[in-house]
Amino acid sequence: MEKYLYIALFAPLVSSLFSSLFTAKPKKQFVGVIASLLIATSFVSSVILGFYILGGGEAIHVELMTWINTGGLYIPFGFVVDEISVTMMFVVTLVSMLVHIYSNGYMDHDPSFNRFFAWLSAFVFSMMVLVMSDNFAGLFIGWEGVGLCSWGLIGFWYYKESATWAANEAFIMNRIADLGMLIGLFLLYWNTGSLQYDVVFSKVALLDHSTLIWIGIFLFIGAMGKSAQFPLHTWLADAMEGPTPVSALIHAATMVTAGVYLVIRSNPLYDLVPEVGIFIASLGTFVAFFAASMALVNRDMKRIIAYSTLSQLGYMFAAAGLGAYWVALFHLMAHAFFKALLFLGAGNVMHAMHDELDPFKMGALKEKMKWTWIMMTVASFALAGVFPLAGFFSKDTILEAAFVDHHYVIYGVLLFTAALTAFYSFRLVALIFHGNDRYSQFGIHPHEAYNYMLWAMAPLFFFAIIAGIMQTPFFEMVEEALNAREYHIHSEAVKWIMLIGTQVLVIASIFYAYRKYNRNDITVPDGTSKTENRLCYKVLFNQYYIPYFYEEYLVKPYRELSGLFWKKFDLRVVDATVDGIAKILYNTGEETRGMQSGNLSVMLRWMVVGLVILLIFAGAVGLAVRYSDKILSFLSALGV
Amino acid sequence: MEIGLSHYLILSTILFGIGLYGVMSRKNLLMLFFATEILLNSVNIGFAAISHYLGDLTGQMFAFFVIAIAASEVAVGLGLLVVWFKRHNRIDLDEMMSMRG
Amino acid sequence: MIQPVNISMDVLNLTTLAPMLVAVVGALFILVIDLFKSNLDKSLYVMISILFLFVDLIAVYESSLTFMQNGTVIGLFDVMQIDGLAIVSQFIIVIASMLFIPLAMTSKRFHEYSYPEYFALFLFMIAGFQFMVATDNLILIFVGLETASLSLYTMIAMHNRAKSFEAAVKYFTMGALAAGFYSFGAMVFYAITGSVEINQIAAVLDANSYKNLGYVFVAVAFLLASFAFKLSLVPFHTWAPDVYEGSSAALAGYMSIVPKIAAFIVTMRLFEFLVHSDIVWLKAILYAFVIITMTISNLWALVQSDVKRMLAYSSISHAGFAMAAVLIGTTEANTALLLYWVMFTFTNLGSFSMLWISRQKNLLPGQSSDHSYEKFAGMIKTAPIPAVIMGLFMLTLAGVPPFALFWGKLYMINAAVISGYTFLAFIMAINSAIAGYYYLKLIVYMFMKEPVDSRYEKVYTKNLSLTLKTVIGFAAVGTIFAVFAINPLLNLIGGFVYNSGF
Amino acid sequence: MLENILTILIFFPLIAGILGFAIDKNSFRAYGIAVSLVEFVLSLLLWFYYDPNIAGMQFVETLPLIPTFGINYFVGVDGISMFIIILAAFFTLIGIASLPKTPNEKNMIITLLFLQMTMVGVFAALDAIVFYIFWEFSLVPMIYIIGAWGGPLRIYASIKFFLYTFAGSLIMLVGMLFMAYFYYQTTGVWSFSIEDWYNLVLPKSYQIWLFLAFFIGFAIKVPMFPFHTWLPYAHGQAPTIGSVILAAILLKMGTYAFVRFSLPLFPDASVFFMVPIATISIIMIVYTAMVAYAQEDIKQVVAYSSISHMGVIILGTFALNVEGISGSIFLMIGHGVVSGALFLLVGVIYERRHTKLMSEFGGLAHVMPRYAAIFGIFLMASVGLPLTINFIGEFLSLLGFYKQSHILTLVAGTAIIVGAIYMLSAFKKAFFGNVTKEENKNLPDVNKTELVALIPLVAITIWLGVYPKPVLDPINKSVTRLVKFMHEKSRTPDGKIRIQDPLKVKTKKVCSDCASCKEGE
Amino acid sequence: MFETVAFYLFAVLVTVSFFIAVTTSQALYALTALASGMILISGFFFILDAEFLGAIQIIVYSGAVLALYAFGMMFFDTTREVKEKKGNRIIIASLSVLSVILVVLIFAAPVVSDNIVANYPVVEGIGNTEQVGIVLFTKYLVPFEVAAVMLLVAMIAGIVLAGKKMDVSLTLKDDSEINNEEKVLS
Repeated sequence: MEKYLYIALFAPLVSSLFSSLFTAKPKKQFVGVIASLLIATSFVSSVILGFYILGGGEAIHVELMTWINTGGLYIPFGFVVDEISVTMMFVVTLVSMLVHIYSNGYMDHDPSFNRFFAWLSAFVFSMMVLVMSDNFAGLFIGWEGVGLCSWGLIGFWYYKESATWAANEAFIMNRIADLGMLIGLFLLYWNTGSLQYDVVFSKVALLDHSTLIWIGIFLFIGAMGKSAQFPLHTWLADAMEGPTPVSALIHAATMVTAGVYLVIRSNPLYDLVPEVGIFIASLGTFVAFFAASMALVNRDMKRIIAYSTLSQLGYMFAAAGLGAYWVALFHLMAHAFFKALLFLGAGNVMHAMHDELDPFKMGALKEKMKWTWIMMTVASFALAGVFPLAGFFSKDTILEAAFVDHHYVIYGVLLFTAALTAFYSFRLVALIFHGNDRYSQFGIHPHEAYNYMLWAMAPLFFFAIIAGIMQTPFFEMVEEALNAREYHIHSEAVKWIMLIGTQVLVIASIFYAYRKYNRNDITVPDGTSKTENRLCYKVLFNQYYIPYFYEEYLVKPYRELSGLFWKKFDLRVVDATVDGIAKILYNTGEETRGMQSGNLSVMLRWMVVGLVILLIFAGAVGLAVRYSDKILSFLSALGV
Repeated sequence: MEIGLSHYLILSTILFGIGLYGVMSRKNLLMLFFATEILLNSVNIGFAAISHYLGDLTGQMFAFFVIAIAASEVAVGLGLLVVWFKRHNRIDLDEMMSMRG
Repeated sequence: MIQPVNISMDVLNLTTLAPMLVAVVGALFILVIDLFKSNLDKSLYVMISILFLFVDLIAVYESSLTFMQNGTVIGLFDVMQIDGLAIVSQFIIVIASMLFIPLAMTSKRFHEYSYPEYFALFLFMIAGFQFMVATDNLILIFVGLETASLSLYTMIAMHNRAKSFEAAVKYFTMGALAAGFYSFGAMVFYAITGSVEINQIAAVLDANSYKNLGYVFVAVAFLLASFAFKLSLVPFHTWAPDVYEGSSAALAGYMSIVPKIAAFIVTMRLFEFLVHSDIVWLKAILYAFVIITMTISNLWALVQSDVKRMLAYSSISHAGFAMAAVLIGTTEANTALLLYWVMFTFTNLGSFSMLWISRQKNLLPGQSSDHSYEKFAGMIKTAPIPAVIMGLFMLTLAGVPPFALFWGKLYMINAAVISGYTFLAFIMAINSAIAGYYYLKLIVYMFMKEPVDSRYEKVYTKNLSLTLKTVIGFAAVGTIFAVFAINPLLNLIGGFVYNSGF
Repeated sequence: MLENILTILIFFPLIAGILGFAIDKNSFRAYGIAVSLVEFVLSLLLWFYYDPNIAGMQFVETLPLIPTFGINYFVGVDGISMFIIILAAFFTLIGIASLPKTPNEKNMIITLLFLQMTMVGVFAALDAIVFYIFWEFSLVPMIYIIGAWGGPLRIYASIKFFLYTFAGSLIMLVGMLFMAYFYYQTTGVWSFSIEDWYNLVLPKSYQIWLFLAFFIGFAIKVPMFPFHTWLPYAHGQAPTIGSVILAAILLKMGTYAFVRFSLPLFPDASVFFMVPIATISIIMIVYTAMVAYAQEDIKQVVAYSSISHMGVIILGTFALNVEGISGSIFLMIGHGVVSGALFLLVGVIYERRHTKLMSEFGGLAHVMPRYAAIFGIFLMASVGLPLTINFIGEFLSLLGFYKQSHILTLVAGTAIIVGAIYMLSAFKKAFFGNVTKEENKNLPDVNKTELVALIPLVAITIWLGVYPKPVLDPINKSVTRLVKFMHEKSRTPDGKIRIQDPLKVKTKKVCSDCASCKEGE
Repeated sequence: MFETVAFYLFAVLVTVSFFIAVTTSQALYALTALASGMILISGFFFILDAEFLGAIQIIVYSGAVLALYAFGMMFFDTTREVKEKKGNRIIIASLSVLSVILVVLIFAAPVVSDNIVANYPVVEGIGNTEQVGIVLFTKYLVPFEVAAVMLLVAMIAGIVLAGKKMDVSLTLKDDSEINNEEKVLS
């Protein structure tokens, strides 16, 4: 089985290196094909491993080689395939494979086609390292690796100012979180003496509680960055500057879930600190609602989906925080399918609309793009959690978990958010595919995407529909690893009320959305309508003014302070002090050189002056002889 | 009042002071050299006196050599003045300021 | 009645006189040759001088052997005192002289070298210095000092141009004042001890336990003033820059070495017992002298625009540095001083020789002095090897290891450190750093600037001859490979100094 | 041959340089490459024959120089110094190999060879005075390189560089003399051998003063805040090769000296000064990173980034445990490679456009994709991305220091944030966006000569990032010995606690929280 | 008593003449005052039983030194007034007075003459000149000879410096010029 592990792990690396050979060359179609094939290999291996684990196989644990070994620190390149990682591997490789295939079409006309695949495969490799590593350091490698690839892919169109800005923002924000993660690692190391999962988790129970809390918090800070939790969330929406397949793969299905993965992976730790768990769940719930609220009014197709991702990540954290790790993981998986599908669909739309992103400028695309319409609609249903699609099973379980654990506030907010989710999802669908055609006034002639792109989306479509039936086998698989349990509401009646109530709420939202946006008189908003001038709308539209706040109160002061440090402090104070000392010395020389007037009389006088000084000093000392003791002690202090 | 060694030494000092004054104030090099002679002579008085009061001849020896040195200095000094004077036609030391700083 | 003087020759130890006599005889010999045949070439006189100095050196060597066997030799009615200090300093004086005399063999003709008397005076001067260091009798010191000084004044003036006359007159006049100081100081010592021999003075003062403290102060003040003049300690230094500028570079280099070592030896003899006598005043005075001299002359050197003047100020600073040894007064310090001076000899020999070979007879257009910094601009482009050698000497002066002077500095600072003079050691270090600037400035001009005027490029080696090349090569080798000479020198000097009781 | 390999390594470039004077200037580059290649191969031999199982000094040579005063030519290497020597040889090689067309090329190469001698000498010297000789002498070729081939302010920069470091090291020299004197007082023998000094246990008050004396010399060389202002000038004015050597090797002299001198000689003082120095390091890290962010000249960005990274190195050094010190030494190597490479890269663009202002560029990724890719790799290495060489050093340094202070490490850890900020923004300004300047439209991409220099650096950056073991193991071994030694030597209770015995720590860690161990402490 | 009177008389006279010598602006007055001061100083020597020294003083100073100076005065044409700036008189005067006062203050204290052994005691009944001669040619033989060398040096210096050869400076001439001249001469 180990060979499958290696294949799964290294096929993407090979793919990336292979593609990078051609980065400077014009487009080569075979690069895309070979890259897709290699990722497919990886996927197949992952599936094989998946079945092996699913079939009750022992976790596979390999150690490739030593990485860092110094002092008490020993970090190998170790990889483990267990229930958690194999789930992630399956999700990652599946989505990656499909996105690779899809990208062959999507990036068709891009001059940097080859480079795209190099980055994309590199991302897959990093992600695989992240999920397969058997220690925190390896996780961190992947963690940073996906950050790097995300940087490269967001800024893929580097000539766009906004893209490079977003790339840097993503990288730097992630770095802030990474610092937290690093501190978490340090804490773990100095308290347990190792960074290996098994060693660490076997010892966490021995640590005192406050240490554990700190570890939990710092690790979660790391997770917050990668999973774009408040207040580090702004990068995710901006990251939509990247090519859409990237958004599908990285910013929906895989990388952003790394934070959730970390929390799930560290479940033995978080089990010990329920306080932190509550905090995580609360933050997740907050973000779920917070992001959904921003999605309500947004006018950028990709950003809406991004906010929805954010919101769903909130759900996952809520679940993980409440100890329902398996639920979180399951939602993670389900979400990956329908969200990737949604993004790829959006990609199709963008292709058709010549990169137009404002859904208000679209409308009535269902005629032109039938399959895309179907798939996006289904994905939206799944996202909204409509029975019997994937989202229903995963999301509903989260709600159940919150309810069962008596976290009614969380439950309530999440429930409300579910309604919001349904609303914004179908607002989007309605605006894009229904109503009047508003695009023709912009001179756009949309067309359906290539067939193979649609075929690439098909498996996701498939999983988005049927993922629900995987719930039971999945539960069985991770039962032991994640200490999973079923959530059973005591009373059958309550259970049904909840189920049906939720469904009704969701469907009501969907209808409301349709009614509101499936109209023929929808125009492109121009900032004059009443709604748009409402405070509430403005706050939401400007993302609660958080980016503005960051720009005004963090970025600008940082820039100004930097300039100040350089121009005013480094040059005017520190350097000037050094130069000043030199200048004082030089000027002293310059001022006193007049002593050497060249006049013999003056020179003779100086000699006499010297003599007189000696004599005066002699006289003074002669008088002071009786105080000689004190003088002696003073001079001895000088080292005489 | 008995004339003691101190009297001589004080006289010597006073004369030395006069010499110092001359050395510092004179601008005419020749007259400046006069002042240096005064310095040496004042010391000679001291030596002779000490020699007398200690009953020791060494002081006289020293004075003797000082006189010899004074004489040699005069020779060299005048020689220098001669070459200087030949070039510049004057012996004012305020003229000698080509090097400074 | 007068008793007939009856003294056996053995007691006289005439050999103690041998080295100086050789020099004097050499001088007379040169004068005699001139009587018989005038207009002989300078090279003859140079070689004769060197030959006599060589014999002189052998004589010193002989006396060093005697010293190693029997310790200090006293001769000629206790006037001559050949101890370790005398021997080491005579070695320095004679060897330095042997190295400096060949600088007369320039390819250009300068006035002083047309006189055989110049070489005679040179040898007389050496004899004078040798007398100075080989005695502890203040009279002989005085006479020797004057012999040497008078020769030196004359030699400066013989360069025969306005500046050299000016230099000679200034030096002479100030020297006369210093002679006055010296004699007054000696007089006061004589008054309180009845002796003019340093040993005796020390003994009497000790026996009286410094009862005449006021007198001692006066004596020390005057003597210190006179030696401070010779050693060019601030504020008695004012002659040095002008005299260095006025005289030929060869002589200026010589002045920075030999007269000072002679003066240092006398100062060491004189102050050794005083420093150890716990007279706080003296220590404080010396401390002040050392620090002020080191520091302020460095600051003046910073602002110079002429290399020779800069070297003059730097020599003052180095003298201050070496003066620290007198203040510290331990065997290590005295050894360090002599070692420092040996190293300094080679370095200054080299740097002044380099100036000497670049000496032009008439000032270049746009120049106000012989060796302004601008003259050396871009030297690496036009005369790379001289530039590298000059740079080497500058680095050495700055105390960059592993070149000669670094070791001197090392031992000097070490001497301060082990005697508890932490602050002094610190000041020494800081001053070395400040000094780095002006040496570096020349390097900057030579290596990093573009030549100002194409006419300059010919001047750097205008004066060069094979002899000068040899001397410079010798200096360069000496400075570079000094590290290998340190250990033997240290043992040698240390032994001599220690066995002389310093 | 092998017994004398260090001597050969030190003096071979010197002799070759002197012989080089006789060689025609048009054929000189080949000679320079050949000599530095031989030197590099010799340094690899050193590595090859280095026994990684021995923690102490190897290839030791002793030759009395001034035995009366205890000064000997005494050289040797251990895991701490060997790799920096190899790095020095390596950088000289690629420096000469990639030298762009330079006026007075011959002088430049000879100077570089001299410089190489001093660099190898510093890291091989085990005698304080020999160390000092090389330390000081290294200034001379460097100021010539800056002053003769530098930018418009070159003379100011070189004088500043020289005087600043010169002043600092003279104070250090006084410290060395005191150290020798204390040794003399204790044993009655003069010795400047560092190994001898190690055996000397000084009272804490002495240690503190001596530590300060050494500190000034080292801190200026590193350069530590607030003594850093010479560095931007030196880098800004120096020609590419000068910056490369300066950043890659010369700065490491200071940090190396901390490990070689300050820590083992003054363990108690090191503990005493740990917090102040860590504070300075943090200022270096954050403050200079911010200053770097404000720069307009891309070379200055790299220059200030050097200071920032040196802060991390210092921090790791003063972690006083094996992890931290190993990390800091590894980071010395890593930073050497990466910053050297970055300066080379800046040089590439300077050669083409004769400007280093970022506002003059923009969109370079378009016209010079390969250049941009390589720059990107080093950029990422510079911000400490895992699997690049810098990460290991930075990670270990911070990890090590975390043991000493949590808060300070948290603040210092912002290095990974602020580093990313200035680096990415610089990269964005120069490489991203559209090509706006006409002059930039037809810039040629990196040529073969430049690739010759850059490709090996890329290889090393990634190789040592992925597989640091061959380097880290010897370092670890020697550092463990060092820390153990410091632990035994420290006399104050604080020192005993702060500097833990590396061999015992492991066992203790297993049960760090059970009651029995806590009682034991 | 005689001694006291003589001392004060001579002291005043010497002081006055030296004072005139350093203050007068007329070179001739200064020279005359100096000469008288020198000769008066020999009076002290006689008072102090140092006849030899007194004689030497008169011979050397008034005979040799002053003659040289007189010659110099004629040569340098000192009738021409040298302007002497008066500006810094106060500084100069105060410096000299200060130094004198300081030294005098100290000298006012009697010398403690313990432990002093006269190395070359004055022997009663032998003339001063003989005594001096004996000491000079035994103990101070070497200084004496060196003094002779010194005088030789001074002589050479005088001859060289005042000689005609100094009139034309080889230092300032180009080498080619010198060579041409030499050819012409030979």
